[in-house]
Amino acid sequence: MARKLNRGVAIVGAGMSKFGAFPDKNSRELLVEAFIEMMGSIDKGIDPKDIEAFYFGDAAGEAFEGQGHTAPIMGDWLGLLPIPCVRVENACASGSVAIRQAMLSIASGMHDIVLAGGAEKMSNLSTTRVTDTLADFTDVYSERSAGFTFPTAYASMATAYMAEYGARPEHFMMVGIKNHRNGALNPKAQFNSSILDIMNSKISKAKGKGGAIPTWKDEMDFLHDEGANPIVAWPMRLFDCSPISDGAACVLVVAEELVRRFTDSPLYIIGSGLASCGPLHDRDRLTSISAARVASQQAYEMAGVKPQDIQVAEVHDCFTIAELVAMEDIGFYEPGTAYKAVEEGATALDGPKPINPSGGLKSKGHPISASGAGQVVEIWHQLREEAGLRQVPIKNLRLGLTHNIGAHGSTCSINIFERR
Amino acid sequence: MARKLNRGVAIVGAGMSKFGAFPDKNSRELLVEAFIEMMGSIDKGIDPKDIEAFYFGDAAGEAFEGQGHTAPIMGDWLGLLPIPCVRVENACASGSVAIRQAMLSIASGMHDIVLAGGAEKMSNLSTTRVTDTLADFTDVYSERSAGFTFPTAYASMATAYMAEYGARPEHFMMVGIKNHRNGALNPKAQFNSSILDIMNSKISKAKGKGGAIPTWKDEMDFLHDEGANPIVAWPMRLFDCSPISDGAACVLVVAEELVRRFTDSPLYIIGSGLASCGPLHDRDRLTSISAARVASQQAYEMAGVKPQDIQVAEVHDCFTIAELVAMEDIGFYEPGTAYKAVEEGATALDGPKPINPSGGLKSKGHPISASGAGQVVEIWHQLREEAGLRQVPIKNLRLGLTHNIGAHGSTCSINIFERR
Amino acid sequence: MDKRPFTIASFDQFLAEGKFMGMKCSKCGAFRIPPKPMCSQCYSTELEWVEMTGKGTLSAYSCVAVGTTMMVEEGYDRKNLYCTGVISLEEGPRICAQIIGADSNNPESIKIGTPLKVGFVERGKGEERRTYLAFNP
Amino acid sequence: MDKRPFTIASFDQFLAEGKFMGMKCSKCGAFRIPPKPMCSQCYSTELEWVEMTGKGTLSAYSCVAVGTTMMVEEGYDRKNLYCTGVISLEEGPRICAQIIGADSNNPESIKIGTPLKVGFVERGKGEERRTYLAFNP
Ligand SMILES: [Zn+2]
Ligand SMILES: [Zn+2]
Repeated sequence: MARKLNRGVAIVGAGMSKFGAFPDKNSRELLVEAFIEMMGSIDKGIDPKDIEAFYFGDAAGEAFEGQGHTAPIMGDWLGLLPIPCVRVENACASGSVAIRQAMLSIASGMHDIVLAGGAEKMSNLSTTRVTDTLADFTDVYSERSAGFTFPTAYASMATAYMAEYGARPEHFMMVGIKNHRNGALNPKAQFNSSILDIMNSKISKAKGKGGAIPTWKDEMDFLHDEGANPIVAWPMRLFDCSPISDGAACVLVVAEELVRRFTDSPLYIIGSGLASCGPLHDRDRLTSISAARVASQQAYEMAGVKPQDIQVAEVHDCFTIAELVAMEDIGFYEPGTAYKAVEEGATALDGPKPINPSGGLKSKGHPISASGAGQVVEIWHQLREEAGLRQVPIKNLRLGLTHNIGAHGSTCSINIFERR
Repeated sequence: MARKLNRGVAIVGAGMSKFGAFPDKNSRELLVEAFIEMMGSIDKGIDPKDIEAFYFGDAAGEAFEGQGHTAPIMGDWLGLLPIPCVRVENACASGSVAIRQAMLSIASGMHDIVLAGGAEKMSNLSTTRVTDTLADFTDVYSERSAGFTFPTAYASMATAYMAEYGARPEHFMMVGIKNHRNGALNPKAQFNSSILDIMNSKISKAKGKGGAIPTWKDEMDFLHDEGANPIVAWPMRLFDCSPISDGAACVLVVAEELVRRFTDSPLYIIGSGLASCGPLHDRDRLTSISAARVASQQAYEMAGVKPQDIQVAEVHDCFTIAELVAMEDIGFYEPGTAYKAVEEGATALDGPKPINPSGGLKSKGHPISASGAGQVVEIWHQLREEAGLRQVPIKNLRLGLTHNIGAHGSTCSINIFERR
Repeated sequence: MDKRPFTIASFDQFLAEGKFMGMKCSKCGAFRIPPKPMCSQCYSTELEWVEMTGKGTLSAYSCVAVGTTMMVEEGYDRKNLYCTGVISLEEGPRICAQIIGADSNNPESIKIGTPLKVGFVERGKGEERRTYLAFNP
Repeated sequence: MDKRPFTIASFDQFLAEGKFMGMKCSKCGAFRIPPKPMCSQCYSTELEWVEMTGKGTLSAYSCVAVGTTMMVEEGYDRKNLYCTGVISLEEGPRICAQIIGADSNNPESIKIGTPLKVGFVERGKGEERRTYLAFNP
């Protein structure tokens, strides 16, 4: 049954920090950067004292920075006290789940103007400790005890996907190549360069040093080189994995009656879905995330649109396999066919179904709690046709979608936006 | 300005596990216990498949059990998948903030029937690691770096309170004595015995062993003995502090149109307030928590009632000083007078303003994320006059309040309930 | 019939005794591994312990070069990968477990559909040492 | 005028140099200690570093027997309590800090209102060793 909210809700401002590794900045300071950009993005301005509540997505502030109870602390740094500051934790979906709670709090009549976003500061920890922290999001008594890391869970889906549909590791690599190409056009991206650029820069460096010069023929050849692109959890290699990142993103969500006070080019949240599933072994299929199918179904029904109506999407490509699974789960492609679409270039920036124009988590970076909000920031720019070099070349842009996954699919949060 | 929700919301079921230290049970298993009791409390029954969403309060699952992203995992254990499962983290206020999000999600029109609650499993860790975990909720860059623990923050308020109002450590002890007396009547309480009982049992044990027999004259004498009641963070001693606990609690929240399908004796949430404040040094006063004053103001305005109308309250007595500050912040007593009210017995079970009939966090136990939901479970029993030996002897019971604090006041969540 | 509570603690205790026990709902027949104190299918608390045959097939896997601290401490690293995955059990349910005795350094040699048999593996140091579920080809 | 960014990293760097620096908003005059990159009063980013006199009085305190790991590693325990609290600075703002040189094992001897002067304390082992703010009677 399609749900209708008691009040319409729209986004009237969006901002993000640069994503990357910033040793001298903590998550509070990154969130202030995102907040300042968000404030500047509100066409007709706002007095921040009018913000009535703050939903803050934070997956693991305790582990990364030794700081729990982060919502009021962030509220303090943003000058928002004493308003309600609520922390939401749904692993890597925390940012978009925060935006959903903002939407619900407005539709309820409790608030009219609500800030939502996320921030994460991951680069302080060693890779092993980051691996442990992310592994905490899998089920400690079945998956973690089996030695699962985060990449392992997706890598397992990848082997099942290859066996079931005949995809090869090269198809995963193509996703990475595409997303790096997009990220090369995004100044906020952690990897602001294509894989070809990275390869060539390594060749230049080797020449500069006067040592052995690598003989990679092309990007694919580079990605097949265990030295350049080592296995993390086979078949996922380094360039199949999103990086360890610091960053923050936030949006301002308001009630429909107030929208025009802030902008004439808002993004209405016309559909929203949220669903859960159990550990990998308890799922109906190993090549699809049921939470994503359920959540997208909810969102499409609420919005009254179909997958083919969506013009641009940001999907959760924490690993390259994840983007393929996402494209199928949200109904853009039939099960087992997404890898062919990528091979054909259908999801490139200038393809018929552009996916992750921002560069995705793979290239833009994946400060886990910020990522879901960062996806919405990208859709904000794309639908308002303010995305610069990476603007998708589609006429009459109106509908965008974000697909944000928590952990390895235990949560999926889908939002559909319409520019009006 | 008083807020009105777009739809009324009521509680139609409530349950909790026993609180205590349970080495062989994890938080999932404790939540199942609470859930089963909650289901049994719904007068006309329910099919759990009708539950549409789950808000789970969890302050520190990562630290206590190595498990993050706990909401969908709990949803799995409760048989609720694939519904939306959202984790809320506002330190020790997580449980009541979860209930508030359930209320908002229903008022928004998104859901009709929502489960909310919390669970924590703290007793696995050493006292030092529990101290560290709780200290993570204070501001890491100002309070934690100054060596603040959780008790330290409240102990600092206590020294300011003593200096400003002339209270003595004995007044804090009286709060503990009162709450242990109530807890002795609560079979779910971790300390199901009065301080006098505890003292006498220690005397009996000493007699049994044939060693030196303690010569405590009365409870007060016992509490003044550094051996029996050692300093934790002066002036807070062991019996001023809530214990390290395991436990879970949950409630079922439904839209007003559906209430009679479940019970003829529901608790309407007629007022709700939530507010934040900064670290201790940035607050306007050191003897009061501004977030609690703001949140209770919001809740009273929304409910259209005054502090003197509230007949029974559960307040956040993580430390004995906290109960005194709470009583003043929610307007039951003028600043600097709550300790006199306790001295006069005004807040005892049979007093004019019974506070913490359950035994409070001090005696019932404080599994941090479950505590806020546990307070609501107590108000459910009290207002429905099902509280057994600890039923407050007030005629025409109708209005109850819960006051739930996150960390040392950075969050305060107030809810006002009316039995109709 | 074993009367232990349907908890993770019991499941781990069984593993330590070399037994792979599943929880089966007496009402609807659903399996849950690891166990839950209430059937997540039909909400019944009439449950029973069933000793699993331990036979199954490999449904998904990965060979891991960058492991968690627990696995790193067991000696696994970029030169010595470990294999873990999802096993479909003869009785119907699936479970995650480490696959011992697979050629983990040659991931492409491992085939989905391979028959597996339950085994057990000990990991952890000192007091933390415990028995974990594992499978062998 | 010092041009360092208004971050915790800068504040800590100053502490390591033996300087107690406050962030002051050039627009509204509000102090924030530790610093924030935006004034939480008026949202201005025109900020300045001000070296604090370091004079203040004790507004709240506790003597701690059960400390965090950091303090336990410094040798504090049930027999050797440490004092920490809230100091009201001469310039107006307050701050939390350890109180060094107070008679921590006799908590009742410590008086609210006692004048204090800034000091610094080093804590932590090896690479973790850092300078923290502290005050002395
Ligand atoms: Zn069943
Ligand atoms: Zn200012």
